[in-house]
Parts: sequence; C-alpha cells; structure tokens
Amino acid sequence: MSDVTANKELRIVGFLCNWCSYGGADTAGVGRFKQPTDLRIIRVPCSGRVDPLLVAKAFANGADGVLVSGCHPRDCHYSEGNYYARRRLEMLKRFLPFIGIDEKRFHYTWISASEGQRWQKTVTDFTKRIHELGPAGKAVLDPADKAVEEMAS
Amino acid sequence: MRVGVFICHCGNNIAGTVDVARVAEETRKIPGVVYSTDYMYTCSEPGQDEIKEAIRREGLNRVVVAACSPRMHELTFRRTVEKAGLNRYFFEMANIREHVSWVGENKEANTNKAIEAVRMAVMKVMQDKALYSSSFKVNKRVLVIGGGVAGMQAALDCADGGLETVIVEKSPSVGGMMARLDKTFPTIDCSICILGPKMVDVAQHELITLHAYSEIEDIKGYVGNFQVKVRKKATYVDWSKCTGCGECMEKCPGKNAYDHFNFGVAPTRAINIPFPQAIPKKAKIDPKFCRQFLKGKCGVCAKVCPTKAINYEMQDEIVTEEVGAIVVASGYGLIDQDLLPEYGGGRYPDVITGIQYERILNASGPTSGHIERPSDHTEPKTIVFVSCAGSRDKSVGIPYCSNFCCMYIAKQAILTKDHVPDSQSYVFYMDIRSPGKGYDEFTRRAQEEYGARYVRGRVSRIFPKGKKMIVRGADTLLGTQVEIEADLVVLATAVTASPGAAQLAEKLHISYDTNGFYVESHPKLRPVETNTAGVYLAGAAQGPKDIPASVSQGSAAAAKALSLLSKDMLESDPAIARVNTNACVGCMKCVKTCPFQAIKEEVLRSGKTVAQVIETVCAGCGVCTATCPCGAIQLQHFTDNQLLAEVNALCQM
Amino acid sequence: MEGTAGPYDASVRIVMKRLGATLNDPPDWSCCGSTPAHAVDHAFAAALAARNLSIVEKMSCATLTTPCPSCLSAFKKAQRRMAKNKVFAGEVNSLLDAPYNCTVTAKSTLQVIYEDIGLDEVASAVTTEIPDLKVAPYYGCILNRPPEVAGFDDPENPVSMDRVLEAVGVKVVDFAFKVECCGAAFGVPKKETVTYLTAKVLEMALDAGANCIAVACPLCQQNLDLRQAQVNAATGGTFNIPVLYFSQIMGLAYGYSPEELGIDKCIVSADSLIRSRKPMDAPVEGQEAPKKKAAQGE
Amino acid sequence: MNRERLKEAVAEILPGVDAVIAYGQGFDAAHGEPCFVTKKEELEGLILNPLCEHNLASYLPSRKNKKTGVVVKGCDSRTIVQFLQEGLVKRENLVIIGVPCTGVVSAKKLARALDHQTVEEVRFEGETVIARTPRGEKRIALADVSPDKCRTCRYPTPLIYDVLVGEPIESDKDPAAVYDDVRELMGKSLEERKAYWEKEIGRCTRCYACRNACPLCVCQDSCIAETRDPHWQSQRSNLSEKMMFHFIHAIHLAGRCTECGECERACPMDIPLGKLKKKINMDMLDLFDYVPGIVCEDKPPLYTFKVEEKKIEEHEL
Repeated sequence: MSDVTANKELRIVGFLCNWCSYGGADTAGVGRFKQPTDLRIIRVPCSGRVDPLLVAKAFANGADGVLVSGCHPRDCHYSEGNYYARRRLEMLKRFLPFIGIDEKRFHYTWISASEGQRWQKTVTDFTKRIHELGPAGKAVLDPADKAVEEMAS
Repeated sequence: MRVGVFICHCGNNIAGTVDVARVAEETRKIPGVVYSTDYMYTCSEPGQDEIKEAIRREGLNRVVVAACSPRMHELTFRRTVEKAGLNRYFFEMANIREHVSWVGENKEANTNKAIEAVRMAVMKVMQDKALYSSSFKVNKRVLVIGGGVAGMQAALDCADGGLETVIVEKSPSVGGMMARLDKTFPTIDCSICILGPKMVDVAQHELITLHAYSEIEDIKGYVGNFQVKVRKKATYVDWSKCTGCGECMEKCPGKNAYDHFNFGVAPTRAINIPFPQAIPKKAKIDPKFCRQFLKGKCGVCAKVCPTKAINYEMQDEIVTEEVGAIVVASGYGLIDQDLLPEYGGGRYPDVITGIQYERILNASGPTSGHIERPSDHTEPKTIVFVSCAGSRDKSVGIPYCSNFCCMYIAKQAILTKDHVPDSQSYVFYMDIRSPGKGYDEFTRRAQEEYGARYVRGRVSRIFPKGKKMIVRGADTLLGTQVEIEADLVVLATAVTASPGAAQLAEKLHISYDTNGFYVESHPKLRPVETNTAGVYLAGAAQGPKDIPASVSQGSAAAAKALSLLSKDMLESDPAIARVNTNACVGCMKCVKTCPFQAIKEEVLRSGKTVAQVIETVCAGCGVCTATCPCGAIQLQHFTDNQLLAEVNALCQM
Repeated sequence: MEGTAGPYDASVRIVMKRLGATLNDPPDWSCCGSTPAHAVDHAFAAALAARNLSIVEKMSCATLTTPCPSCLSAFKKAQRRMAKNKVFAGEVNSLLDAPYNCTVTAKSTLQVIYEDIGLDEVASAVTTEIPDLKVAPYYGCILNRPPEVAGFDDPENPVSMDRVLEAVGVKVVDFAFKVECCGAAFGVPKKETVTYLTAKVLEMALDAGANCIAVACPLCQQNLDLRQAQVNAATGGTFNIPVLYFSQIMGLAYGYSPEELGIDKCIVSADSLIRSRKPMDAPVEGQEAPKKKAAQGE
Repeated sequence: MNRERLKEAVAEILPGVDAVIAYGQGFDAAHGEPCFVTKKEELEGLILNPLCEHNLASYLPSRKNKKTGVVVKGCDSRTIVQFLQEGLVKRENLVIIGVPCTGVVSAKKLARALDHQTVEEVRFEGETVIARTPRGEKRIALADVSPDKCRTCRYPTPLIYDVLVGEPIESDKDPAAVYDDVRELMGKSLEERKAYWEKEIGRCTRCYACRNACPLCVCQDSCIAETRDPHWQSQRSNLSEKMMFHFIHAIHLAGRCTECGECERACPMDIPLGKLKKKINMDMLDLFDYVPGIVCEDKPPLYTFKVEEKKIEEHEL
C-alpha cells in the first residue's frame, strides 16, 4: 500500500450479496456516482451467507469498519436469507460494544440492484463515520506476540 | 500454484483513472503469481486468446482477470479458461471498473484500491477448488402466467415449438386488456378482430392447457423442475357442462352486478359471460351479487340452464402443474380515480377513464358503440381528454410515464370524430410521446385531419356546472388559463403494476422495483430474463408497454423458454452446499434454516447421523454455511476458507 | 378576532362551550405573523407564531386551536419547520424569551370539532332545525392546504364542514368550489381579480342550489359577504346570498339567537332563511333526528 | 436434599436404563464428581449435597440413543429443555430425576475461602458450610462460596423431570437482577470494557476446558477453533486469537446458552466467561422475548425469523 493512501485511507470491508447490493454497487459505477475509495467489497451470494464470525474476523484482523448489505426484506433472491441475516447481524451489532468494539464501526443495511444512489450515499456516509471514529487500533500485544515479532525482526 | 493475472484497460474506462501497468507490476510481487500483464480489451477475442495462450505458455493453473463486474463477464472468462483446459472455477474476477475506476476520482487511490482488489482475487483463486456440474432432467413444459396478448403470444410460440404449455389466467377469459380495446393505434384496426383468432388458437391448440379464472397458489422447485399449485376459483358453473348459450344471463334477476370486463361502465348480471368472444365462453356466478348467495333463495339460473351446469356448492380446487420454465405475463393495472380528487375523484359520472371510454366506443360494449354520457345517455359534443392523469406526478406517487396514453388518446380523438362528426375533442398534454413506427404521423392526423385541439398544459380542476363539466387548465403555450365546457371528460389514468404483483413476485422469487414492476436481469442485454433461472418476463408486468412491444416480448420470452427446454438435461450449478461428513456432528441446525428444505438427515453405515444436501434442490444461498457451528457444511466456491482468504488479504494483522 | 371577525369569535366560543370544550386564551398572545411576515423573513415569521405556541406550552395545554386558517397555517408552518430543522429551531428560539419545544400542536377549530369532539357529540346538542337553509360549505384556500402542512381532511375535496353541518341537521349541497380561491388577498392591489374570482364562487354556490354559504375563515367571510355589492356592480350580477360562519349555523341549531351569534352583523342579511327555524318537537326525536343524519354523514 | 430418597429413586429406575448419571464424592472432601451408576452396589457411592456442582446433563447428547437416567438440579434441567428444542436428545430415552436445589458450593470459591488448605471434612448445617482443614474447622455461609449463577437462580426446581426428589421450591430471587452484572459492565465506557476483556481474556491459555465442559458446544472435536478446514484461526496464543476463540464460543451459543455456569466452573484461569453469553441472552430476551431452556416447544431465535421483526429497526447512518 502506498504511503500516501496508507495514511489517508482506513480499512473498511463490505460484504455484499450478489443479487441486490453488489448489483447496486455496479449500478452506482455505471452511473459514475463518485465514492470514497476506502471500502473494499467481498461478494457473497446472499447476506444470509455472512457468518457473524466473518465480521468478527475482519475486526480481529484490524478492520476499522465493516459493512454488510443485502436485498431488502421480502426481496431476497433466496426468499429468506436476509431474514436470518437480519437476526444474526442485529445480535452481532449489540454484542460488539460489549467486548469493546464500537458498534458504529459495524453497519448492516438493504440495498437493491436499482439503488445506485443509495449505495453511493451509504458508502459515503459510512466512510465519513469511520473517519470520524478514526483507526480502530489493534489489540495490545501480549508477550506471546512480542516474542514472535522480535523473532521476525 | 501458478496464478496468472490479466489487468484490463477497458479502453479508457479503467486505464483512464487506474495506473494499470502499476497494478500489473505490483501484482507480480504477490507470492503464487507467476504471470501478470495488462491488456487493452481483455474480453475481446484477441484478449481471450491472450489468456489461453498464457495458460499454455506459462503453465498457469489459476487465472485472475481484473476488469469489469463479474455480473458482466464472469461467464465469458470461465468459458475461456475452460477452453484452455482449466476447471472453470479456477478463475476469479476483480471488479476494478464499476467498483473502482468509475467511482473514484483520485488516480493513486484508485490504483491502490485496484491492487488490493486483485490481491484479494488472487488469494481467493488460490483457495478455489475444481467443481464439476452434474446434469439433471428437465420437464419440457412451460407455464405462462397471464392470458393477455403477451401471455398468449408466448404460449402459442412455445406450443408451436412443440412444448406443452399451461396458461393460468385470473379472469374468466383470456384476452386481457387488449380484448377490451375498441380499435388499435396507429392502424385503427379492430382490436378484438385481430386478437380473437389468437384467442381461438389458444383454445384449440392441442398442446395448450388453459386454466381460466385461476390463480397461482404456490411455486416450488427450480429451473427445469418447478411444481406449481394452481387455485381454480369456484365459478359455481360446471364448465364441462356449460355450453355458453347465455340463457342463464338472460333470465338472471341479479341485474346490477359490477361488470369487471367493462370497468363498471354499465352493470351486468350476477351470472354472466364476460363478453361475446370470451375464451372459454362459459358463465360464472359473482356471489357478491347473486340472490342465491345473498338471500339464500332464487335458483333461476339453475332452473333455466339446459345442461344443468349450475352448482351453488362448488368449491375452489387446487391443481398441481409440473413445468420446466415459467413466463410471467401478468399485465398491468390502472389507478383509481379517487387518487385524483381535483378531477372529481370519481364523484362525477361524466368524468371517465380511458379504458371505460374504450368500452363505450366498442360495438360490443354496453352502449353498442354509441357514444353517450353515463349520466344522461345523451351524445356528447365536446369531449376533453386529460393525459398524464396521475402519470409523471410524484404527488400521486407515480414518477414514470405510462407509455401508451398519448397514442390511445389520439386514437380515441379520431374515433370520437368518426362516431360524432359534429363533435370537438380537446387534449390536454404535457408532452406528446409518440416514438414508434407511424406513431407521430398518427398524432398529427388526429390534430390536422380530425381537428382535435391539443392544449399544452395540465388540468388543475374539473367541476360540474349545470349539465356540463368545466375543465380548467393552463395553456402554457398561450400562457393563459383556459376553461372548457365539456360534455364528457376522459382521463388517461396512470398505468400501475397489476394488483397482487408483489405477492406473485415473492412466490416466484423474482424482484420488483419500487413501482411494483418486475425487474429484468439486465436492462439492456437481458430484458426478458429474471435473476431466477427459468423465469422469464413478458408484457406490461415488466413496465408499461403497448401491444407491439408486449407481443414481441412475449415471443422473446417464448424463445428463451424454447432454447432452455431444447436440452433434455440441464447442467446444475456446482456452487452449492456440500457436507464434510467427518466434521458434521449431526446437530441439524442447517436443516432448520435452509430456505429450500434442501438438506436432509442421513445415517451413515458407521451409524453416524449427518446432514446431506439434495443437490438439485439446493439454490446455493449459503445460509446453512453461516449456521453450521463446526464448518462442516460448506457452500462451494464461497467456503469459509475462501471468504477468510479474502478477509485476510484485506486486513493483514 | 375581537375586531372584524367578532361574530366568528363569539359563535365559536358559544358552540365550543355548548360542546363542553374549555377554551383558555393564551395570556399576552401576539400576532401570528400571518401573510406579511414570511414575506420579510422566515425566522422572524416563525418566531411570531412560535411565541404563541410556547406560551401555550407553558399553559400545559395539548393543543392550540384557532378558528382562523391563516393563523393556523402560520402556526403549523412554524411548528413543522422547527420540528424538522433543529438549526432553524435554534435560530427561531434565539429570538424568543421562552423557547418553543414543539410539544403543543395547532389545530383549526373545525378539526377539533370534527376529530376530537366528534359528530355524535355535535349531533346530540341540536335543539333547533332550520328547514329552509341550503348550505354550500366553502373551506377556502389554506384551511387544509398544502396537505403536508395542514395534515387534515382532503386538500381538494374536504368534507369535514359538510359532515359537521349535516350533523346539526342542515341541508348541505354538493359544492365544487369548496377550496377555490376567492381572491380576497388581492382586495387592495387588483380589485377586478377579486370581483371576478368572488363572482365565480358565489355563482357556483347558487348553481349548486345553495341559498347560503358557510365559511371557516374571517377573510373569506368578509370578502364573500362584503364584496357582493362590488361584484354586482362589476359584473352586473344580482348576488344576494348570505355568508355565515359554520359556527354560527351550529349555534342556531343549538338554539342560540342570531344576535348572540352576531349573525345580525352580516352585510347580506340571513333573516329570510333563519326565520324558518323552529325547535325540535319532542326532545327525544330532537336527539334522534340529527343523530341519524350524522350517521349518514359518515 | 435427601440422599436416601435419591437412592430409592435411582434404584427404582436403574433396571429400565443403561446407566444413571448421578453425583459421587470427588477426590477430596471438598469436591463432588459425576458418577455413572449401572449396578445396585454402586448406590452407596451416591452423594446429594451442595457439592453437586456439575451439570450432569452435559453427557446426554453423546448418549442420544442410549436409555439414560440423569439427576438434575433446576439449572441443569434447562439444559435438557434446550437439548429437546434442538433435537439433540430423545425424550423417550431419558429418565429425569429432578432435585430441587437451594444452592451449591463452588469448589473454587471454597478452596479460596479455605486459603487452599487440604480439606479433611465438609459438613453442611442449613445455610452453613463447615469445613475442617489442618488449621481447624471453619464455618462459612453457603452464599459466600456459591457460584454466581446461584445468586440469581430463578429455577431452583427442575422445569422437566419424571421423578422429583424433595418438595418444589419457589425462587426468591429478583428476575430483574439476573443481568445486573452485564448492565454494570455496559455502564462503563467502551475503552473500559475493551480493557476489561483484554485483561480477563488475556489470561486465557486456550486450554478449551470451557468449551469441553459446555453442554451446548455440539461440535466438540470438530471445533473450528482448531480445524484447518475451515481455518478460522491459528494456534498462536496471542490476544486477538484468544478473543476470536471466545467470540466463536459466544456466537455459537447465541440464543442457546442456559447459563449453567459450566464454562466458568471449568476455567482454570477464573475468566468470567458466562458474562459473554449472558449479554447475548439479554439481547435475545429484548429482541425476541426468548429465554433459552424454558419451553421445549420454543425454537432458538437464530434458527427462525419473522417477516416483520417488531424489535429490529433499520439502522441509520
């Protein structure tokens, strides 16, 4: 990562369902709706595929923000996937702050393939929010880590 | 692991805001990447040859293409690598156009983003497993939902192509909206005269089964093998006996039933045959108006029926149809006048809708084609047409254009002059939208030959004054307010999605837009497909359309169904869930959450109970994978390890 | 209200009292800003309205009701904008001694009678019938428009006044110009416009078979009533149709005298019509009859 | 707690089952331990007193198809109800002996209270524990050495049983207080909570004792904290990996944990692992009005959904 962008950008991961939200992001692209560059998109078939642990893993690995977006309720390509997602992700959103991860760093929403502008707004606002919160900061190194790092260097 | 990476310029689309050369160069540093290059148009034939060539030359066993959205070209490149002897799933795409070059302004940031997108794809592709699709038998029957002109066209084309076809029509007769029209633009030929033969063909075609007065109850299954439950609504007339003689309708004392076919222009009988050319020409009872049902005594129709077809005890019946493809042609609806209070909101009998006027113009309509005012049955001399009655009007919640009103208003103005030579028509319009062969000439004829006065402006209020209706509006060309004393006002009420469109979409697992119209899988290149394999769209269900457009889309949908079912076997998508029986602990949580009941319990010879995926039923959503605590059930091509590889590629600790 | 619209004030107070609603006048109320203020400055206009609202807040009343549509929309506009836009609210409150916290809502008296008190109540208080009266209900331009601000009744075809008058046993004609502009605001700058527009409203009322126009706005009343002579002069018409406040008609039905209700102050006399009024024969039926009408009304 | 009546009850069902899981005396006077009774002769070894801390229901899923008798306290019975909700055991293969419970002793707390002396004898007099160590006898209030779960116990009497040994007991605990510990921590700042868990979980040695003791950890040997496919985490014992492990455990128990406290009992590092699961339970109660292990017919909330979720609103940005 080039130093310039390294300093400017924060690490934001987005899990997008293939049928609605990924399409919505494409629509935004086709419409040339400008967006901040921090977010990286991981394509999944359905928001129901997003295991809360994937989000946890991203945070554990030092992500500053995580976004999950699926089809609007009632409009899931797999008819029910996003209903399960809604429950799991809501549970996750409430659990994160308990162990010290700001729930504002995690956002889940519904964006359809035709909602390019909505996607643009979501990315822009979420990125803005993450920049307001600043870097998440890694967990403090414990001796085990230190040892490994010393060996490495 | 020998990964090859191909960065596409896409002309200037990508290269304009991404330093592709640098992306290629940075990519080369990723462990596992043995070859990385950039190319002008990777999707072009030479571009694809370049990939095949590199696979041979460099001995690549994994390929990444960084270009447009996989929704655009994933399939193209999968075929390419397959041609070069790789498994098609040893390929990944990095979307550096829609998600990078087109949406980011800073070239350096874009380039950096592209590099990471590629790294992600490389990490994923190195985790990819070879997948092989198995094939399954297809059911060579087609279901067409809706018996309007689009649906009938689709059904006839499919049947002529040799496929058994089932039509489910919710009203008692096929024909849809077109059967109600008097004449059609721009040729002024009689609507039912050209539609009638089609309707007869539908009835007589040995490969077409028609379920009239029926609705879709439930749809299960997947492309090639749908199970459809159809609810045949009770008509209280045994259609196997009914000859359509109309004796019952003659004698029925229930004289003021609402006439759905004529949009309530005049009442009909409680037992009725919708119109003379109806297919099937059978009677049905409307219990809401039938004395037998309301008062519990009458039975006149039962007495007079020569074939004893009347059965007041009749119940809805559910029949199941097995089909391989579905064409959705469920048509459109029209807004109610109550949404237009400034035009009377339906309070004034002499303010009617365009479709009602069609029925009045129609020789087989309630007025036998004589133009009369509903209020006093006198012949109107001054007729005002209001276009965009609800259309293109956010305050009514309808931002879109209803597509064909401009044309039918011109037609109705012409017909009015034909019927009542000493009449004068006025047309209030926002814009005249007549883009079609012979369309603009037609609207001009209405003005120049038939003397219809076109007033550019919107109508602000319609109110009665004595026997007249006063239409007040703006004439934006003269920049003044105009008031016209009309005998009859015709509103071109806005076209909407047909009532129940959303519920049907949910049964079909297809998506619909904010206005309730069904969404095609690509607005330009896949206009009749939906995102659900084997389900196609035809007619106004997908958006307001005139007859020629509906017919062409009907044929197009039929062509899609025919080509799909021309194969005896279909290839199943191998990107479905698989169970690692060693890891599975048989807790069966996946069974609880599978939206498709695609997972069943199975006891291995060892006596161990595990989950088992029914390959043909699994749709590949991955809800099970996210449910399984021990990662035993993995959605192929989106496994935990594959997604973790992407996460780790993005956030190294 | 105590000025030119005195009769409206009087009749509303009487009717509300009869319907068992207590009206508390806000102490030290000030001008709502009405039409002129917002032409000058929005924050200032809102402040004028908000001042009164905040006074009412202190009185711990839930609603502020005004018979005048112009005041009403001034209140509702201020209320809406302040609730939606915190910045604006701050700006406005900075102009006030006591801030307005958007807790009280403004309602027109008609709305209070129609929605909060209810037609059954309205009907049950009737003691007198006025057989000759055929009323054209005229709501005016801003009582229920713009819909997003007014949030009451149909903006194009309101029915609340129809129902209320029907409930007190009065014949109401189907009137197409319920919300038509009477041009009152042009009274000074462009008289010919007013006479033209007013004539249309009056004419339509007569065509509709009405012999009386009911209004819910002081300006409408004044304009339609006061200007009939001018209209006749300008258009050579012979208009002579009484214009009463709906509250005055209700008052009559409740058995109050024209004088109490200020009907004698009308320019176009209503005597010929209201002469026909007579008490309901038996109180029992007297209770029944209007109730039935009310039922039809709904 | 009446040992004699328990022995009768066990003796009665013994012929009809493969084994009865009950409590026996542990390696010293201060510990109870699970014991599997298969023969009459073994009845003498049974104990029934506040040393019966373990949740014996934990063994049941592994014996799904064996007819098994089991002794459960109120808290343990919720585990069985949860098993039934998830179809992890067969009711017809269970003979449940319920014992109303007034609170047990946390072996760990007792040891601490006795300053880790060798315990020669433990007696119980009502609410008092009398323990003899080389330093002499010590009297301790049961409440002072009982596990945290007992302090907010709502179900002293088993919710499901075939035989009940003893009279039903009503809970005198305040239902509202169950999640006080969670609320207390939530009352702190984000940084404080982060620090709290970094300190607590920093002690974790990834010995997996908590997981192995957990009756609802169905995966056991195929736990994704250890597998390579899927490869969720490395075996490195650093903070983020430890965090990740406990995150996995908590998420996997979301809407399932019956708060039996086995994880905390088993943890050699005294990490308040129960809290993590209680937090999620608290949210499940608020969101879906669901408490695990109460009604056999319930469905764990994350394995079902409603089209309209009353309590879940869209989150604004």
